[in-house]
Amino acid sequence: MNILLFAQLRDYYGASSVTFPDDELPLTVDELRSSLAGLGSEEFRQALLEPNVFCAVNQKVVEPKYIVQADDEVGFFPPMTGG
Amino acid sequence: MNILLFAQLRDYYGASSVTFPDDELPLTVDELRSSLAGLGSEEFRQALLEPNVFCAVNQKVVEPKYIVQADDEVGFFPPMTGG
Amino acid sequence: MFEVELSATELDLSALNQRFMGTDESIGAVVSFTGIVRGNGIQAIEVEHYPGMTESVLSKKIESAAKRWPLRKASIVHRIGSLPVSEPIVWVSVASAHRAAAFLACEFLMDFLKVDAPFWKKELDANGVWKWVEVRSQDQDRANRWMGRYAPTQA
Amino acid sequence: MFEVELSATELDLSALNQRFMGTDESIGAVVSFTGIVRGNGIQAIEVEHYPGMTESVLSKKIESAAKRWPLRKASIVHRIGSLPVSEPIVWVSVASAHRAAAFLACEFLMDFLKVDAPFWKKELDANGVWKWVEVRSQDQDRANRWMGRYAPTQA
Repeated sequence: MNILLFAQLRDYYGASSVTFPDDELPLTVDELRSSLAGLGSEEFRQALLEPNVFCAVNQKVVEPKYIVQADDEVGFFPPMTGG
Repeated sequence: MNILLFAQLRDYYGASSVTFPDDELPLTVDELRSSLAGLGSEEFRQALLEPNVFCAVNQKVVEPKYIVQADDEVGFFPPMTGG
Repeated sequence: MFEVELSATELDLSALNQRFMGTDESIGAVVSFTGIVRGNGIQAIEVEHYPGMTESVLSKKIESAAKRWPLRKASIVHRIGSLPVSEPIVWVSVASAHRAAAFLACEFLMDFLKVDAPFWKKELDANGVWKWVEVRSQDQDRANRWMGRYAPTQA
Repeated sequence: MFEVELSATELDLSALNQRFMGTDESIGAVVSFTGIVRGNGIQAIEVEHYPGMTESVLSKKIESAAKRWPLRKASIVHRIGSLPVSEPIVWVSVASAHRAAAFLACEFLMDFLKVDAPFWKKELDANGVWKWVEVRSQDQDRANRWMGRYAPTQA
């Protein structure tokens, strides 16, 4: 699974997506986020674990307890600043 | 003095201004309105005496007790409907 | 910065918008209102005004708005004379640093323009009869909102 | 009737306005918001978005607005990519029979667009350093207003 990263998270990670092993899924968003945090730099880890980070599954923002399946589209991002 | 009339009041009176004798002034707006009401048709009288009619003196809306002088610009009109 | 205009010819919205948008780098928000003649059973409308007083009332309303909110620009352009259905009758634009002030000021100006500026509209109905438009009680209520203790001032 | 567009090139406000104004005789009020890049110490901004999700979130917000208020038309056009100071970043227009609905719906769309649509802005400051824009707490507060018991629904 490719997990999409946006804005600061992408900058800290150094790429716009992270490959995550399908066989570790399903996981809740919270569990996925914790695992993901170990895959980058310390800066990335801290930024991803900020309480205001959002997770979208299939392009909809979901709660931390939402269960992610291997065929879902998943993205993590900081607070949105449109307009 | 020429007193300006707008919208329905002008239509009922049949002209956009009424000449009013300067030597009857000063008068309050209320007194002026009563005198003016006698100068036109019954329709005009009723329309002018409607409680929602406005009087502007020197292009500012004033209260019924305001005192009108002979050199003032005076207008009477029904509720405004801009926009 | 603050402009009032009465126009006897069709409003050119593109030109008005273009003229309003400038290069003032402190402007972050522009709110524009366009009022249009609706076709609910009418063929046309005619707008009468009190020359001189109308312009002065509208200018003073812009000044009051500028005292309540930090405005950078404000413009009111109102039609006079005859208008067919679907033509713009009024255009009000307000520019500010942030959107809260621009939205409030634009609505404030429109609410007063409806009931406090000496314009009178008459409508030509489907039977070819001209009728003076009555003031809508909602319009008076909306204008009154700004005057009480709990007026929506700064958001 | 309901449109969402992301544009990688400068917004042509005249063209957008012209396209939005139509011949629907039931429309009496159009409210438009234009957001502009302010020059308070910055040289330029860059707007990133989540392709697909951004469009879908904005379309859904227009649908929610249309459930709350009787809208005839609504359009959101947002810039993506790099913008210099004084260029428009977003244009939101709403058309309705009466102005109350048009004002409320336009402000509702803007308030959610600021905090609920996946856009991220970064600014190039005077020293040539790019910085991600932090969400303003007022923006979050304004969006929250619409969700409570006392949400401003119909005026």
